[in-house]
Order: sequence, then structure tokens, then C-alpha cells
Amino acid sequence: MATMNMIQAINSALDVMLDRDPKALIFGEDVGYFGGVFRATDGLAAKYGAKRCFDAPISEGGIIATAIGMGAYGLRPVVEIQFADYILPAYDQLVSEAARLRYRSAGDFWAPITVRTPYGGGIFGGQTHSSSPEAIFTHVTGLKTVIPSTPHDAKGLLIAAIEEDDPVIFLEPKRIYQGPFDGHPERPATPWSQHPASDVPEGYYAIPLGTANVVRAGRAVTVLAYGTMVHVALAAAAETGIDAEVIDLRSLVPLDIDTVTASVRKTGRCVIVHEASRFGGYGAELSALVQEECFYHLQAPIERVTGWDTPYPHAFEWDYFPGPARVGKALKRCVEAET
Amino acid sequence: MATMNMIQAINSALDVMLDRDPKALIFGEDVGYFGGVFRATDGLAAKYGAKRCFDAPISEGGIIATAIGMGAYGLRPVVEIQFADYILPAYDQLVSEAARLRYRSAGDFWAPITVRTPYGGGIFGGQTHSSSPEAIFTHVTGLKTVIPSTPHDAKGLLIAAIEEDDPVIFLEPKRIYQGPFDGHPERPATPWSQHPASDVPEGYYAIPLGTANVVRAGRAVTVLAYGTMVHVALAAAAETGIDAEVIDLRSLVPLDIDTVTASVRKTGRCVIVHEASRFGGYGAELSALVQEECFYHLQAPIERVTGWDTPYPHAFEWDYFPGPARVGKALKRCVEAET
Amino acid sequence: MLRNSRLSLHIPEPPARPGDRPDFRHLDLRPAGETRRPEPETPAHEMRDMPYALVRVLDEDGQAQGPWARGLPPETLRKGLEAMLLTRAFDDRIFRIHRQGKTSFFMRSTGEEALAVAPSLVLEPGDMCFPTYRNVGFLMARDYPLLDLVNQIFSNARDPLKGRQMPVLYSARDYGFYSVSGNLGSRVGHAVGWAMASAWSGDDRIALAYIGEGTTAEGAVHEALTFASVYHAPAILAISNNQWAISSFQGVAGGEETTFAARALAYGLPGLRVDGNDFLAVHAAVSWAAERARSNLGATLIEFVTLRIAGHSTSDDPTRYRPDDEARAFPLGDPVERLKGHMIALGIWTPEDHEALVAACEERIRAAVKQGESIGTLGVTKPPVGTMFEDVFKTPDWRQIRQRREVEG
Amino acid sequence: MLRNSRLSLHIPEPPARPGDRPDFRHLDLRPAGETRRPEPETPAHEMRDMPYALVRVLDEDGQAQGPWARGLPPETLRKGLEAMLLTRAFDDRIFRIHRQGKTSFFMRSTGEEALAVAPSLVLEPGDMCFPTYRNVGFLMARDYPLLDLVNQIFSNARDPLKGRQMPVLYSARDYGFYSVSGNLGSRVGHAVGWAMASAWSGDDRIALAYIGEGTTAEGAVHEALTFASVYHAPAILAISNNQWAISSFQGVAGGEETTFAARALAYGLPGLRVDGNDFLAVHAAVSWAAERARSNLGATLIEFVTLRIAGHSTSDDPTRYRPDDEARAFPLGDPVERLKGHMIALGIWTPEDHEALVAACEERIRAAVKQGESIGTLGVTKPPVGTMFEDVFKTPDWRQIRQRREVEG
Ligand SMILES: Cc1ncc(C[n+]2csc(CCOP(=O)(O)OP(=O)(O)O)c2C)c(N)n1
Ligand SMILES: Cc1ncc(C[n+]2csc(CCOP(=O)(O)OP(=O)(O)O)c2C)c(N)n1
Ligand SMILES: [Mg+2]
Ligand SMILES: [Mg+2]
Repeated sequence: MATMNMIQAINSALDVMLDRDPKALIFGEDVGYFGGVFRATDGLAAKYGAKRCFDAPISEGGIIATAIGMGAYGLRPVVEIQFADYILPAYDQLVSEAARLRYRSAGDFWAPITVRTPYGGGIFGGQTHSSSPEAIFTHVTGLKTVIPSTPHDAKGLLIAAIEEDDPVIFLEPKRIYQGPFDGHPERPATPWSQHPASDVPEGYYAIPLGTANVVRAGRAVTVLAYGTMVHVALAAAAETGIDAEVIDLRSLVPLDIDTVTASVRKTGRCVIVHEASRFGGYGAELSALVQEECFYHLQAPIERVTGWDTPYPHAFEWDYFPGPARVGKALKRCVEAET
Repeated sequence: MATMNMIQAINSALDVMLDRDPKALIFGEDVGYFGGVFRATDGLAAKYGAKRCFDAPISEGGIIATAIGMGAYGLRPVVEIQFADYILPAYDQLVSEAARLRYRSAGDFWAPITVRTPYGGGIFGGQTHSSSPEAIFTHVTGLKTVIPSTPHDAKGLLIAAIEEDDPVIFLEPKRIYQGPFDGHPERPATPWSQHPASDVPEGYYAIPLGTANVVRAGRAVTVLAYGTMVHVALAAAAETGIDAEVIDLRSLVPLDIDTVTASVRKTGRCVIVHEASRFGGYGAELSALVQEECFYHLQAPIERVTGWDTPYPHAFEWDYFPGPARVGKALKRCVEAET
Repeated sequence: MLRNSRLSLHIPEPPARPGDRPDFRHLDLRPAGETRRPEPETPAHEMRDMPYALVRVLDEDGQAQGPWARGLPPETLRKGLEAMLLTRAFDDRIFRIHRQGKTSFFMRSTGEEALAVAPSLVLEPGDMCFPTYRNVGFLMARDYPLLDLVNQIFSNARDPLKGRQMPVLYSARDYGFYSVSGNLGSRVGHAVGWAMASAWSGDDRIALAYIGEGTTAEGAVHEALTFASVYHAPAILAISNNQWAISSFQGVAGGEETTFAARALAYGLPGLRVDGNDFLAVHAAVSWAAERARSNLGATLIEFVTLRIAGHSTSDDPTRYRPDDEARAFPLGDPVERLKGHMIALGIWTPEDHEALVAACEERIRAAVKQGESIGTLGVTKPPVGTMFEDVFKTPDWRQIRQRREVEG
Repeated sequence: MLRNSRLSLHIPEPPARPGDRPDFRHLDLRPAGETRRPEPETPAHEMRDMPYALVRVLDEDGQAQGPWARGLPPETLRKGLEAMLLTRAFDDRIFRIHRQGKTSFFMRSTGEEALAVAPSLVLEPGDMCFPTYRNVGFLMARDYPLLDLVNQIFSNARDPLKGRQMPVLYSARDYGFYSVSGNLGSRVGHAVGWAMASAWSGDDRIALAYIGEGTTAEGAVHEALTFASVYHAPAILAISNNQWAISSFQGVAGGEETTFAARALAYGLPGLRVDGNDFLAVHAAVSWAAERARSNLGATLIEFVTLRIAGHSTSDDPTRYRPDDEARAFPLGDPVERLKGHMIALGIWTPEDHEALVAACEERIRAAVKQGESIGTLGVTKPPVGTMFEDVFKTPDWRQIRQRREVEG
């Protein structure tokens, strides 16, 4: 066991996989010699050589296309897109090619690629360094989408993602690279070292995709969250004193539907939290599913607490970010709603 | 008044706008001399000259980028993407540029562009000529998304879309270009001329975006649909004899939330129908909204009848397409559900 | 001082429209044998003239001329001719079958057979072709089972792609033929990645990717070329300049301004402009590029000048936008006729041999189609409905499992 | 027969890393004055040598040499020098201000001032520049209010962009400066569309777009160049080859294989390779391209060879990946020093004039920053919170209205 922040845990997962799988390799903008703008690949080129970890041209579409071709050859590429905002030029490659290659070729070819990319706000990145694009991937049949909320999960999930023979979008909540963030920017930052999930085994372990984690058991209301918002949800529960059951989904596709529905059937109430803008976000699918699966158990309207339906504005970081106050209000409304 | 099929109505809208607005112009793959692979721009280059309607390179990203630049200059470009499946290479331009230009420049620049594109299945187009990508646009703040279901609406909505100073994605259900389709491929095709909505004024008229159309009043259950599925929903209502209120949304963004909620509050039941694959589709947002706005009126779980969570497979056209049998079953389940 | 007070927009127009006389003067042709053949190890910057030249071998009399004439063995010529004839017979037959409503769609490669067939004979078994919908000749040259092609086109119960793809969008890994898709240009990058993976692995396999001249405008093509250049990918990128992209002439893709082979110069790659209807020139150019690739000298871009004789697809009506006698007027002729003429000139072929081969090809196609029909045409038979939920992922998740159950009832 | 049995992958590495001696031998320089100057109306195909040459005017002694020396009026030189100095003073000041936590982010253009400033003086008021984050010099040359820049950087109550953009991502329509965004390469196509719209309208306005050499790898850039070529857009596409893209040297974008100016050849466009630290060369090259554009002769691509002296941004630590004395070793020197030297050589400038101008620029920046600070630094003041719901659409829909209500309470 070592104490790791999320970047170190991701770095460790990559290290483990480069070591275990001779066909694994990493490329992306600035990931080679320099080790990535967030340092996720720090030291890997030095340790394994440029062949295993190298810089790519600024061409997100080219990066994904190259990875698909390498995957079809039999390698196991792990690529970094520097910011999730910049994955859009590769969207066609992900949707029309990576997601469909196995299906359309009836299993002749497939794309065992992992696409790591930092996403989300809370860092004053403005509209081009803050977006949460998960919903444009979760709607796409053939892609898996994973979002960790702790160093421990980040490593285990990333290893599982790399081992997948299907394309996986691995979204990293960059606001919590260095420490958990409860949505209170005015308070001093806590490092991961003060959080139990910074205890990370140094070697290999995998957390299977499709298993959610009940991070706080409770009876009053179910909170569905992922990434940074898990910590915000926990803060809101603590601050309101509401006995919320907080579920960290970890993997959006495949979704652990059983854990979700079991919890909502128990609590009868559900609040969904994400940072992405609301309309058509992943929360909409969660809400629809919960409603379909748990209609007769629901005692209050399902609530969504999300980013607004605007781009992420630089100066209004904390007005946009769905912090604990907003989540707390929704929890209260939800538990107080009459049947 | 003239009798028009949907292609003719779209052609007429373009004709009207080229005539009315000297700054309007059309370009796209094969839209010039040839008049488009679906003939939507037939005759326009001949009538108005190549300058007003011309061929573009096969470069969807380039087409949208060029349109944005022209729009910023002060022109009013209407572009065609040959199939909605091929809009993905332009996704970054639509999301990062068109949708955000006005916002990020605080009104300095904007992108008054209209992007027409045929979408949807039912024509044996397989996985690359059948997709319904509306959800990847409706989630994007700053884009409007419109889908007509009749020649009359197609013309009025397209004119309104072109007049908008915001970017509009205008998705054309290609299965019903020539005639309404009720989801029964085994029956002889009906042409539009037998449908009242093929009566189309020859001149200018606009249908404001954001107004839904109640195409069948009813008390038992609300059906939310758009495009081809409006006709399928009507067929399902007729075949089951269920007194459904069928709402044709026409504009997905902005959504006519008042018409939707008023209806569901009245009927207490809701079935949502679309052809796109289910998970994270536009139906999820509708379901979430209806649940949020009408929770205390709901007497049955909201149902979604949609394409499956697979790509659109060529040979299984009618197994994938959510036809009247599937819609009818959902209607029955919904009205029979006990409170 | 040149400056005008008012600008105007240039909108490209083809030299001829329906009713006009076909006009191919823009092609800038050279006699066979005239273009130099640098040694394959020549540095790219010493070959910057090549994209503006034209590699041709066969002259008007069926004689092989100049430095690109490499003396192919008669078996190769025969095999090439047969694959081209088979392709043509297949195209004609399926086109007619489509008219009968037995399938939903079809695309022919008439006139472009050489540029798919000859490279198929150059590439080795471990190599990989990343084709377009117009390269079935590649499979014909490799004896891909005709029945599999037919079953794919019928999406019937024995369709190797399980009914999932439109006709023509084949995939045949064992034959070195990557999955085709409707999307233009989006697999060139896969070819480059695949080739990079071969080099990365210390293997000696190379990749060959095709696109149409219209498709060169896609951003994905530039990205692929950039990666090919930066990492010296052992790949060959072939552009079939068949003069048309559906209804748009090659000028709409940039062909009025320079050659498509000149795209190579942007990346410091060698670029060859090749007579695409000259089986020997195609073979020689691809062999040259393959030798560079296998020698770790990286990628080559090749423009094949050819003509799309047929309509774009069964959905197309070319009489609406182009003169109907372009095929006759096309100065590079017909690849089948030219190879046939060459073989006759060589004395290894006779008109009678040719007729017999044409008949044999037609018969093989007829038999395969008949067999496919007996398995089922579109909609008559298909794979079990539940299979449509397979291969979305390696293992279906609960959604596919539930939905399959719903469909299977 | 060259062929190896085993391939290997080429992975580009820069000539020098931290600890090494800087190495710029790859630059392939020429003495000032050596490169020919074709008449602007020369057809592109007669200028295919230009992308491999280097347009330079100022020699080591500050003298203007050769055919590209056009004898600019002293006012233009003075204005250019002032704008470069103002840019540098601004960059230095805001960089320090960022260290004090008064804003979130900043990017400098140190060493690249000439390539933004000179074109700003070439372009006319109706023209439009489509800049990157490293082109603030363009605004400096046009007397854009310094306070507006500062307010944007502080996202304060008077930020002209209403607090919506990260620092540096300016927009200033009235000054011919298009909205910058963080996304690389996605606005070159807008420049081409804008220029096409000018030609379409029969106007005489032209567009100038900038990208970094790293950004040339984006597909969007190719698409823009394709449209520029096909429709003869009156546009200038400028590539700032400042040797680095964050930590990646220019070879990762293709610079090992050929020049970036050679991209022009792919599209049949004229391509110039220009000393980007030579104010006179930049001015002359852009004037030449502007003349072509305004004469309806279409687009020109220009590579400016320069050096990013500072780190990529305030988030960057360049000592991790490159030698720290590159600026001193760079053979093209510093654009400010070179223009100053030229003006002194001309006898229109003295070291004292220069010192006074530096001081005046610093004072103007200091005053503007102070004024901005009094309005508010990041987070101290900002526009009313409700305004964040404006301009999503021309008119907000019910979502923005409801959400605004929720926020405003
Ligand atoms: C990304 C994309 N855009 C548009 C289309 C529609 N389309 C299919 S074929 C075609 C023309 C292609 O022309 P070219 O590249 O010259 O190839 P050719 O058909 O001539 O072989 C077009 C526009 C598509 N399939 N994919
Ligand atoms: C589409 C996109 N991909 C990646 C990035 C991240 N990024 C920001 S600047 C930069 C380097 C740009 O280098 P270059 O084009 O050479 O411009 P320079 O910074 O040297 O002026 C990168 C990779 C981005 N902003 N946008
Ligand atoms: Mg073509
Ligand atoms: Mg750079």
C-alpha cells in the first residue's frame, strides 16, 4: 500500500499495465518526455522508453484513429486527450468507428482502446476547460464510460478499462486530482492523503466495470453521483443531516442498475447529481430508468441537481458548479415531499 | 395552396427564403447543379445561380466552419449534411463553435446557420444511413433542434429555422419524405397527397420554434413523439382504440414544455416514442421532465418505446424500428397500469 | 498594383455537363514511359516533381514502355485480368439483381478494377488493405468466396456480417480486407495506426488504404497523413481520382488547383500520380511504394487517375449531371481492354482465350448468385433475430440482454 | 532490394533537451535578401520553390536587403515598435499579476510580437483577424483600450466578455479581432468562410487567420485550406512556427519532414516561409498576400519561423522539457531588438528614444492594470450573476429563464 493522489494512482495504473502487457502503449499530446500537462504519465517514457509512451500531434481525431488501427492490429493503446473539451474533433472516430467496429464486422475487428481525459469544472477553466461531456458518450451504443471518484477507484477502474476489449472512455474529474473536493472553495483544500481511499495497492488490481459503490448507506433518500460530485453529495448529506444513501456509480456504461434500483426501492426517493448541464444529461437517463424501475416505490419526484443550461462561465465558477448548498436543498425538498 | 410531399415542401421553403433574403445561400455535398441526393435543392441553382446554391467538398467539418464564418460576416447560410450519420465530423464545430460563439464573445459574433440533414431509419440504410442523433444536439446548450413530421410543418419550421439568429439543427425524417409512414412496411406506401398536411401554401409562412402540435386530442394517455414516429403513434392509437393524446413536439429545443405538461397532467399517463436508441436518448430528458413536472399526476410509469441499444442493423430494419405493435403494447400497458 | 475594388467568389464548374461533349483536357497526360522512376530509397525531397508527372507503362499499342515497366510474369497478368473480369461480371450481375428488388443497394467499380486488383497481387498475406466500397476487386484477386460476397449483399441467413451491414460494406480479416463502412475517410487513420503497430511490433506487415478523390477533403485524411509522416508509417495511401464524387467533379475537392498526388508534399512524403487504368503502372507504383514501406522508409501517397464509368450507386442517376459518353471519351481507356491488348501483344493471350475467360467468370458469378438466392435474398432469410444484440460489446450488458429477451418474446 | 525483414517505429525527438546545448541547425536559414520576390500576380504553380526558401529583409547589421525590402514609412516602423513594446510590457506585467493570484491564467507571446503586430498594420479596418491566444499584439497595434484587456483578464464587473472567458480569449469585433477560443484550429475555417462571404458579397474585405505549428495537425485546418483553395477565398493563413507546442517540438507536427509552408502545395496555394522575427519581412509577406487576396487571386499560406521564448502559459514549466537558453541561441534573434537596430541604422531612432518608449509603454500598462484592479480582480467583482444566462440564445428559452430565477433567488 502507498498513499497516492488521483494522478499518482492513474500513473500507477498505467505503470502496472505497461509492465504487465507488452502490447500496451500510451500516446497523446505532451504525454511522452514531459509526462502530460497534468503529469499523469510522468516518468513512464523514461522507464519504458519512448516506444511505450510518446507524444502525438495535436490531432484528437488522428489520435483516436491511430489507436483504433493499432487496436485492430492487436496492440492495446491507452491514449490521453488533454482536456475532455478537446475530444470533440474525435467524436466521429469514437462513434462511427470505435463503437461500431466489432458490430459491423461481426467480430472480425474490434477496438480495445482506452481514452483517458480530464473533465469537469471547479478549476476556473472557463468554457473550454471545464465541460462534462459524459452524456454524448453514454448515449452511444458500443462505448463504455467510466468515472472514478477516488485514487483507489481510479487505479482499479483504469486497469479494468485497459483490459477491456471494448472501447472505454475514462473521464477523470480533474478537480479532484490532488484532493477530494466537497464543493466548498472557500475552505482550505484537503489533500488525498487525509482520505482513506488514498490507500492504493502498488501492484495490480482491477475493479470490474459496472459495479457501483455505496459510499454512504442511508434510508431517507438515494443520491446518485459520480466523480467530483460524490464528495459534494457526501458533504450535502453531512451538512443537512439527512440520512442519504450515496451511490457512486463509477461506471456509467455499463450501469449497475441493480444497485441503483435496490436503493431507490428502499428509500423511495432519489436525487441525481452531476456537473454537466442538465438538459439531456446523463441524469435524464438515470431519472428515466429509476422512474421506470421504481415507479411504485417513489414517494417524491426524482430531483436533478446539475450544471445550468449554459456554457461554463469563467467568473461564475461557483454559481455554475452544483455545490453542497444546491444539493442540500434538493435533498431537503425530496425528503420533505409529501406522497 | 399546392399539394407537396416533404421534399417539395422543403424545396419550397428554401426557394422562398432565397427569394426573400438576399443574404441567404445554400451549400453542401451535391446540392448545387444536381439538386441533392434527395432532391431537396432541385432547381434552386438553376433558378438563383450557382452563387446562391453550390456544391461543397466532402468535408462536413469544413461545411459547418465555412457556414459559421459566413454567418459571422452577415450572411445566412443554410447547409445540407447529406446524411445525419455524417454530421459527426462536424460535431466539434457545432458544439465548440456554433453553439458558443454568441455566448463567449458576449454577443460580438453569432452563427445564424441552419443545418438540414436527413435522419432516421426505415429505408434499409444499415448502420451508416439510419441513425437518429438528436440527443447529441439537444444536450448542447446553444443549439436548437427541430424535426418536422409533415410537409406543411417542414416548410413552416424550416423557414422559421432559417430566420433564427441562432444555430438550428433541422433533422428531416427521410422515411417520410415521400409519404407518411405508419410503421407498416407490409402495406402499400401512401403518398403525401392523401394527407391533409400536404396542403402547403406556396408563399412565405413560419411556424415558430418551440410550439408543439397536438395532432390527436385524447384523455387516456399522452404520447410524445416527433418525426416519423408521430405517424406510428397515431397508427398505434387507432389500432389499439386507446384514446391517446398524441403530441408532435416539432421542436426539441426549445421544447414546448407547457403543452407537454398540460397534457400529462390531464391524462396522468405518458408514453414517449423515438427511433433513436434508448439509453440517454431524447426520451430520457422527456421522461425526466415529465416526472419532475407532473409527478403528482402520474398514474402509471412513463414508458419509452425506442430503437434498441445496438447500431441500426440492415437486415433487421423492422425488428429495430419501434413500430405500431410495440407502441401499441406500451400504450396498453400504460393505460392498464394500476395506480 | 493589381487590386480590384470588388471581389467575387469562384465556384468550380466541371468542363462538361449533360448535352456537352466530354472534356478531359485538364488531365495533363504524358505518353507512357516518359516519367522517371527514382530508386525506391530516394529521399522524398528529391522527388518533388513526381506528383506533377504521370506514371504510365502501357502505350496505345499495348506495349510496356519506360522505367516503370518491370516485366511481370504471365501468371500475374492472367490472374489480374481474371480478377478484373470477375469484378466486372459481379458488378453487372448484382446491379441487375438489385433492379429485381432482391437487395437494397449496390455500388459498382466499373472502370476502376485495375487499381484494386493489381495492389492485391502486390500485397502479401499478412498485409492489410483498408478499402472503400469500390474495391471489391481486391477480394476477387485473392479468391475470396463469391458466395460470401453474395450472402453479404442479400443480408441472408449465411451473411458473414450477420445482416448488419448494407451491401458492399464487406469485412474479411483473413483476406487482409478491413471492415468497410459508409463513412468516408474515417478509416485511413486506422490504416496508419495499423501500419504503425506493425513497425512498433518489429513485424514486416504494411497497410494499404484507399479513398476517393472527393474524400480527400475530409479532415480525417489529413490527420492520417500527418501521423503517417511523423512516425514513418509503413503504409500506402491510394487516392482513386475517378473524376466524380457522386455528382461533384474533382474540382470541388481541389482538383482545379493542383494534383491530388501533390498532397504528399505537405507532409514531406513521396507522391506518385499514376495512370489508374494501366494495370502495369498500378502494379509497378504500388510495388515501389511497398518496397519503401517494407524498407522502413515510411509512407507513400499515390493518386490513381481513372474514371467512374458507372453511376455512383444504384441510387444515382448520372445522366442528370454529366455527359453520358464520358467512358468512350476518357483518354486512359478501359483497364480490362488495355491489359488484354498487352497480353495479346505479348503473345500470351488470344481473343478466344479472352472470350472464354469472360464466359467462365460470368458463369462463376451466375452460379454464386444462384446459390445465394437459394439461401435467401434480402428479407427472405436472415440470421436469427437475437443475433442483432450480439457484438455491440464483447459481452452484452443488461440492456442488450433485456432487449433481446423482449424481441425474442 | 532494400527491404528489411523487421520494421521499427520512428518516434521524433527534439535536437536538444534540458541540459543539452540548444540546437537550431534544422532551421535551414538563408541570408537576408536572398529569396526572390515573385510578382503578386504570379500563378501559384510558378512559385513552388517558395515554401522551401526563407523571406528575410533585415540583415545582421539592421539593413534592409533584397526584393522584399519595401521601404516602409518611419511612422509604420515606430508604430510597430511601440505595439511590440506595449505587448511585451503587458505580457510581463500580467504574468506577474497572475503570480499574485489576481487572475486564473495567462499566456505570453514574447518573441513573437512581430508576426501579430506587422499584419495588424497591413490589414485595413474592414478586414478581420482570426487570432490565437498569442496574438494580442494585433490589438496593441490598433490601439485597443488597454483597460478592456485588463478587465477581460480579471473577469471583473467591466469585462467586455461578461466574465465568460478565460483570460486572453478576447473578442473585439470593432477592431477586426474575432472571438478567440481555447480550441485549437477550429476557427481557421471561420476565417475562410468569412473571406468567402466577403467575395460572395462583392466586398473587398479579407481575412487573416493564425494558428501555431502544432495546430497544423488538426483536421479542421486541412478542411479550411481545402475550402480556401477550391473557392479562392481572399484569406491569409499564417502559421506561427514557434518551435514548440507546449512540450512537443515542431517535429511532432511534421516539421522533421518538410516545412510548414509546404502545406500550401497540397492545395495549389502559394506558400511563403518567412522570418517571423523580422518585422519588415513579416510586413512585406503579408502585404504581398493581401494584395493577392484583394486582387481576387485567392489565399496564401505563410509560415512564420519564430521562437516561443516564454513558457506555453502560466501553467507550464518549460525547464522540464527544453534547454533554458534557447532564446539566446535562436539564430533569428529578437523582433524588438532587430527592428530597433534597423531604425537606429536608418537614423530615425536612438537608444534614448527607445528607453523612453519602453518606459512609456510600461507606464501605460501599469496605469491600465491599476485601473483594472480598482474595478476588481478575479472574484472580487464580476458582472451580475444573472447575466450568465444571457447570450446562450439571442432570446433565452424557459430553461435559462427558470434557472436564472433560481440563481437570482
Ligand atoms: C463522411 C461522409 N460524408 C458524406 C457521405 C456521402 N457520400 C457517399 S459516397 C460520396 C462520394 C464519394 O466520392 P469519392 O470520395 O470521390 O469516392 P467515389 O465514390 O468516387 O469512389 C458521398 C458524398 C459519406 N458516405 N460519408
Ligand atoms: C483542440 C485542442 N487540443 C488540444 C488543446 C490543448 N493545447 C492548448 S495549447 C496547445 C499547444 C499548441 O501549440 P501550437 O499550435 O504550436 O501553438 P503555440 O502555443 O506554440 O502558439 C495544446 C496542445 C487545445 N487547446 N485544443
Ligand atoms: Mg471519386
Ligand atoms: Mg507552437
